[in-house]
Amino acid sequence: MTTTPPTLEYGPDDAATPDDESTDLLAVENLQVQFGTYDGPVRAVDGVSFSVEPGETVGIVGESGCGKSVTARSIVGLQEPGEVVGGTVHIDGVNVHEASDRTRRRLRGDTVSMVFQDPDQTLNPAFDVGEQIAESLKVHDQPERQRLLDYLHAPLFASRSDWRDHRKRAVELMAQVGIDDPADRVDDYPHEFSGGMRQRAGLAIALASDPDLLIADEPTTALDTTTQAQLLDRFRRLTDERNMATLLITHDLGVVADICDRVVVLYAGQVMETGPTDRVLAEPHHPYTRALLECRTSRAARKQRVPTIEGAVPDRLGEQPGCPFAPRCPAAVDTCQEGKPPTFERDDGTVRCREGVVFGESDDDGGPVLEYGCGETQCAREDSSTTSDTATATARSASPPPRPDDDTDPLVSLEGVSKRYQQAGGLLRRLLGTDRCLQAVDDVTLEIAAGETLGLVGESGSGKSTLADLVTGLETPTSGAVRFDGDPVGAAGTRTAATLHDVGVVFQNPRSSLNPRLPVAQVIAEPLYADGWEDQRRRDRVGELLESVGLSERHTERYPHELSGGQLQRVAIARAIALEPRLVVLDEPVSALDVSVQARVLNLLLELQRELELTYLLISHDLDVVEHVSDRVVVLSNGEVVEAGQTERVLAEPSHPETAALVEAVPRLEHSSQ
Amino acid sequence: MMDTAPTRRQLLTAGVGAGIVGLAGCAETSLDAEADGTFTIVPTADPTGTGDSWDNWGGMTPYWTRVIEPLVWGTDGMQPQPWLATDWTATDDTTWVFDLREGVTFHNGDEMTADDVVHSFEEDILTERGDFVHGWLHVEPGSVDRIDDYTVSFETTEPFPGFPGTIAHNMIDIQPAEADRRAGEIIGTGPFTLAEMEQGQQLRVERFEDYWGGAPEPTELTFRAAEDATTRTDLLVAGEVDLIYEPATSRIDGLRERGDVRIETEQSSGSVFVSINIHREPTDDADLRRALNYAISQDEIVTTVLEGVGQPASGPLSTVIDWAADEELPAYERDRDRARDLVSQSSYDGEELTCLVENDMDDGRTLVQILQEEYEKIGVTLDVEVLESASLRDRTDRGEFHLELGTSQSNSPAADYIMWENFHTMGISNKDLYEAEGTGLHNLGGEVDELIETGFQSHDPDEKREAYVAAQREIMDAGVVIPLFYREYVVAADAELEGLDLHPIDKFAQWGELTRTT
Amino acid sequence: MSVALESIASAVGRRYRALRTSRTLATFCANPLNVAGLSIVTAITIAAVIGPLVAPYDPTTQDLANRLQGPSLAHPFGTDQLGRDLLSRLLYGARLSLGIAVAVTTIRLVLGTTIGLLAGYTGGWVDEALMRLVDIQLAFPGLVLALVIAGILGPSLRNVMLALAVVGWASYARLVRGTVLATKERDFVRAARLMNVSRFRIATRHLLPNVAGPVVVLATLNMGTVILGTAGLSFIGLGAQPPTPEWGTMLADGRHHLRTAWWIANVPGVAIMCTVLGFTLLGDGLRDVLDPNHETTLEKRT
Amino acid sequence: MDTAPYLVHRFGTSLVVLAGVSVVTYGLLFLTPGDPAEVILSQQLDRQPSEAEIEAFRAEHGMDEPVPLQYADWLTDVLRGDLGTSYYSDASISALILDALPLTLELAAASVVVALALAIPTGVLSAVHRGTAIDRASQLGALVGVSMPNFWLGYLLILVFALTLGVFPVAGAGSYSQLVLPAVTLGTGMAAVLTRLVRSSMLDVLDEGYLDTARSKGLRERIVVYKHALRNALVPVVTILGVQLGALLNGAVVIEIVFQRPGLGMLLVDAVFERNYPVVQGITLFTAVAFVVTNLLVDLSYRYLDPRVELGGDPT
Repeated sequence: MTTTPPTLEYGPDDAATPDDESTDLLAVENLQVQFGTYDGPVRAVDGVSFSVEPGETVGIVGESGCGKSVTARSIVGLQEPGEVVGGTVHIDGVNVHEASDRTRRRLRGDTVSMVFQDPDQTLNPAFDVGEQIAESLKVHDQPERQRLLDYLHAPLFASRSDWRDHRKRAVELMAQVGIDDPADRVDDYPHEFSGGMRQRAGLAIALASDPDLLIADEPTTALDTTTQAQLLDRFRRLTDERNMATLLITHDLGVVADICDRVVVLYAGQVMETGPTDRVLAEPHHPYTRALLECRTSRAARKQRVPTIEGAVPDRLGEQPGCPFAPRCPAAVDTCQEGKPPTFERDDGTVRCREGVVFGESDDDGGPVLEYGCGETQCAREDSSTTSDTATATARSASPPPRPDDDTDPLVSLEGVSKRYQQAGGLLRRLLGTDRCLQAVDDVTLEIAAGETLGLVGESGSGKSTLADLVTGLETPTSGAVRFDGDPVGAAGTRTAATLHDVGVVFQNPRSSLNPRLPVAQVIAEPLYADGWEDQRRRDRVGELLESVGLSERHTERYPHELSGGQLQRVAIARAIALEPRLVVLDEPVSALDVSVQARVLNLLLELQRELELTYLLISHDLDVVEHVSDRVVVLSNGEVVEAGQTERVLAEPSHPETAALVEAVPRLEHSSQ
Repeated sequence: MMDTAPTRRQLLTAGVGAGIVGLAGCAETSLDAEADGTFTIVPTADPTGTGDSWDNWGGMTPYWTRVIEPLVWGTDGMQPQPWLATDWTATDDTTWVFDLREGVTFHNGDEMTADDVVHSFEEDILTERGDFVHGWLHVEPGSVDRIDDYTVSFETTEPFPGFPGTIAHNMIDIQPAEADRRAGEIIGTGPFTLAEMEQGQQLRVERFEDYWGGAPEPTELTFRAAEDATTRTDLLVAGEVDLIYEPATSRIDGLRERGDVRIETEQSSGSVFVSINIHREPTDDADLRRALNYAISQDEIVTTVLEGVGQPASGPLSTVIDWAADEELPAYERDRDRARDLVSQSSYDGEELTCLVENDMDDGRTLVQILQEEYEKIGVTLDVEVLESASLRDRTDRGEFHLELGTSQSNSPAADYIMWENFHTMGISNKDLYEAEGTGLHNLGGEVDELIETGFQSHDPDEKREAYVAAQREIMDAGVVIPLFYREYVVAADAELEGLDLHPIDKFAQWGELTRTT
Repeated sequence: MSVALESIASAVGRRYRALRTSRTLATFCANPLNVAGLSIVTAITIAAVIGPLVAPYDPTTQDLANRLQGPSLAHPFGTDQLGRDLLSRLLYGARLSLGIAVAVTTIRLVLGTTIGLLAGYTGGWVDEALMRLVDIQLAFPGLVLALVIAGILGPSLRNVMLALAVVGWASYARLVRGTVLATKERDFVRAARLMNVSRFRIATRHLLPNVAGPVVVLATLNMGTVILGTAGLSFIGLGAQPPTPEWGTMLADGRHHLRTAWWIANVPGVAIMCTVLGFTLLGDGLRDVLDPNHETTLEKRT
Repeated sequence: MDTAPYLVHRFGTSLVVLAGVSVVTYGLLFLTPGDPAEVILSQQLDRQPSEAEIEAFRAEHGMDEPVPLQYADWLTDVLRGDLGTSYYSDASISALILDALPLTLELAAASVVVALALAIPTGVLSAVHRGTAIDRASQLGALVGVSMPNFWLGYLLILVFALTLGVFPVAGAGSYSQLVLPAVTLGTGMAAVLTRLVRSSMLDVLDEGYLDTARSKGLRERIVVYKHALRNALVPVVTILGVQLGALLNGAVVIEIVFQRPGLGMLLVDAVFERNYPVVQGITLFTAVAFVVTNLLVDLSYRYLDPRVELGGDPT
């Protein structure tokens, strides 16, 4: 870290802190943050303590809504919309929340920097990238002299020369974070950058102040896997070079495994377990940590149920006794329900659970899984929404799925299908012929056999979704033919009711795929109505469907905005199978969902396939998901099929570099644990 | 008879925006004195022109500004008065000889001679202003001749005793050949010379040292545009101007109470009355028309909404016109019972009568609503239509109305044409419909036509008066009009102002004596 | 169109149920201004409905003896230049002014929504054509065009309403089209297409309800502007014919008495101001809860 | 995408719109109750014209031709910049408009200045203090401004500032002091709209992530708000100014009458009342064209105001 500024500069309000903390660059002590809501304050962060030493990389993991981000933001003093109600955060010995704005600015200016999650949000669209990095540099150089007019570049008031060489240094930084020919890109505006580039620029801004501590809040979540890999790599290097401490917030254990020295597992605003990454991932002490690890499809056998954590992260409304995880915990006993669970210091970290779990069975590996078997049914009682899948699951998990025998003719076949898009534009431009085309799908030929699951993978923009739209008939191919049972079909508008019934669709984002103005029952009934079913019959069918996707009657009159993401996706699935289609197109069905919820929805899909002998076309960027559920895989790149074949084969020994890259990019626990 | 005639719009309401007048308002701020000799005056109409070509001197209205002058002026008694012409005689029925004043210099320094007069009439007045002038002056182009440098003769198309009084009009001005009225190059003989104009805003004139009547007192006059009475009043109260015509009725009391404002009232040549379409059901019934007359109390109107400004009228013509009848006319005191009886006798059975009023007639909306209320009380329903002049005229031209509330005002001493145009079958109001459908609007025809012709053509004042009075009596007996009041107009000015010389024709005001005390 | 209206209505109805069940009501009431708006509008509406019943005097009966009387027990708001009771005129005027606003807004709304829906849903040439039409209407400054139209047709309330209606529909068309285009691309509509749902049903059941929110908001805000527009035209002299107690006309007539009898102008003035204010506040409030752009408030699951 | 095709398209559509505008403007004439020829003629002759005269007039003005042809003639004149001449004076309408224009522009410009000066600080303030008393107060203030019929506001201002305090002139045009009251009257109305806009777009922006980025750099809140937030919040504001031109013209009509400013508005109102159709058409056309053109310019300036804007987007 850079020279510690004399305490004087921090002003009187920042009492110099005891020596024992001085080794820690960041020390979070019993931090408590609350959100005000209609039903009173929600304890988003509920007594979190951990520390980061100079140079080390610490990961914070947990499902969304666990208070990861809030914790991170509170550290740099960005509390909106929450409010710190207790505990302390010391950075470099300075108490952040008692410090004056001036001091806090100074801290941000040269001690701690932050990288944010959403690449569309990190950069100000109104200023070119160079400017935004230069600003950061300028603040770092003169934290005290910030004159508005100067920063507005008001003529006469702005010190042009300053800005000029700040800009020069910005170019260097951009080079360091891996932006190609930065000299040209420095004048670009954020919208001219790709997501990955923006995150890089964000990183550059963060590094500009040459911080001792870098806080990264899900920096790669929004990027597709290959870009993610590159960026993470860049992270690792830069932090090593500068011996910079890093606090990495993520929900992806893979990422943690990749780059973190230590990990802090957060649940419902509380620290469940801390420890060295390798140990925690290898032999987690805390049931929650285990559960998290178990949920990962990559761990489960293909086509088999994935163990799940039932229920959802609770809202921490008001005082609730006991361990927050208890309701979902397989290892829970009555005592978990009352009193705060103790936190045990182990040689390499801490665990917050009842003694038995921490020092008991945890060592034998078979234990946990078995626990889940029964744990499951326990939880099932609490959440009716899962009765069906758990029940059926245990019943069916044995029987392997029907493998398509190759001589049966395919359900769907695409023959040299291409799709070109006209760029948006008015008539006149069309007349002038000045419009330009975008080759979305290029001469694709493939078949989907009845009963199989075809996985469609590829980076974003590779044409996955367009291909799906072509199959469903939302788009018509510019050339080539789409055949259903051998007969060519056109756009949805031109298809027969029968053909339309044969295809069901589940979209990526359940919120946008369900009409917010219709209650659940009507949403599901819509296709039935369109098919002319009369009232009573509709109602019965809706009942069945709700049941089979594991939603209870009480949901029928709810409006979409009153349901959780997982429940919504179930509704969407129910609608998709309402008319007993043969093919269901699943467009990123789980990518909008949380890990644990993801697992549950995948389980549901697998069961439905068995029960209804459905054929799936699964589009996903998540190889783990694809690997888990699909029989065959097709890899798309720039609208072309670059590789196709049996899932195991393709993912195990990819023949095409594109595929290899995809596979390579996926962060896996195994890397580190091996 | 006249073949073409001036129109109601041009003549009857030539005083643009001339409305009913009221008395004083109230005010807080004091008037601040200006440099001596310069005054700011706000007339009722935009001094830089109404946009109409016929009374627009290249952006200056001929009225008020005293830049240009006619041959004849008018006395306060509405008699022709020597001006640029010193004397005139009718050498025969249709020939008039005018002796010009000697030593009159134009603003360009040249002296005025007969040539200029001939030029003005032949090249401008009779040719440039539109055909209606011929009918109005009863003079055709080519009938104005120079006899010698200071004598000019006019040949009228028919015997026209009213000629001198008729040409005593601001618009019948004398300018030399060099002048170009339309281009705004105005070379008059008046006491003031045109200095500058800002269209729609103001117009500045300066003292003309060589004025034949002797240089005026004021060195400079500014005429500002403010056609809204309230705005005019505010301008005076705020001390931005020295003199305004016709402050808002509602403000007059307030102005009266102020020490720093003086109020002058002058009976005007105008009057306000409702003229009835006597050729349309059911107002073709004299009983109904009389009933309508009996329903109104002129006194009440004057004392209430007019704040006492104006005289209750019993006839259609302002009494400043010497042959206008008043006492001689039947008095319709308000008598609702009688009115009701008359209504029930009449052919009226509850249908709506349409009453038109022009939208920019000051207090027009108020007056018409009073009528409405009064007629309600005698069981006659009035449907009021406030229209802009165009639609209004469109309706009257077609005779599609029963009542019309309007003002009549003469801008020249000879007011004969008011009788003619309104009540003679060949008058502009009636001619078209008469020729088209044998009807008209307000023309009783027969005897009345004859009386009007006699009055119009007689040289003998007594004979003339007798005929006109008789005609007016007939008109009132038949209830062709409902007279409301003889107009008075108010001028409010900075109390320091002296030497106001107002005239029954408000546009004849002279500013020559205008000074400030102290 | 009736179907469309119906489904707007039903949509609003459903929203209302949603209001009760969700936190929307709370959201609405959270802002005192919204509540204020609602109360003002309610008050005005009540006045419009029962006004004539409770009005102490006939709005047109004159009493020249008592003209220009200041506020008193007999005449809470004083009397005008013809001695008419201002309170009574105000109460009768409420019905009139509100009526005008409602009528004009309805015409605009129906016209605009139909066109917008048509354009947005059919797309292609139809869309282009209709949108040009919209552009053309929007190319004229509203009041200016209204003034010209009303002026040419001649002064009367009917013509004023006509003129105002003619110049106001385009904004609805644009709004609706925009929302439709946005909604059309949302997955639930694409899903509906795949479910073989008829175009008409998609338009009325899936698009309209989602359009309804913003439209209702715009309409509410529009009420105010229409009232102001009427006042403006009345001032210019195209408004109601006497003795109609229309607020704009009353205000315009009263201006000459501003110095001597302030109440004649200011009473209707304040009335107009409050009404417009009320509708605007209400509109803002509704926007908070009805406009999908603010859907967040709906989806908030604390 | 590249700008050229967009420009072509944008200009194309603008032309279509202008064509439509001209049709509408010409069509206004046919709204007149009765036969236009007769109406016009009776205006010029100032009396009921005879059938013969009407026929003659029709022939003279090609009114006996089918309407499309008449329109074509009119349009060709207009395109030659000849809007015709007034019925009552022989002044050319273009001249009339050009005389009146400066006063109206002056008023419009001044009003915009007033509006922005009021709107931006208030809007930012109430956005930053969202939900607080300050916010509510400024919102309410803004609304009151827009809820008052502006002629009433005008007269009240005259009453207070011209008559009671005597600080500004009552009416008239020319001097700057005479511009103040009208500009304030017109400006407050517009300010209300803008304040609300600034506030809401400011609120949107304040939630944006990049402000946190800015803060985490260690920037002062002032700079975060007035540089990073405001810059983005102003985009919709500036672009709305084009649309507001319409509102300004609307207001001008009334305000010019109140304050005796012989601008376009007054000219129009007089013309309407005088049934001076060529003038009415001229002004209507002029304002519409001006409006279209301004909005075109505003559209084109998007790119510079907001780099994100892809000019390719469907312009409607």
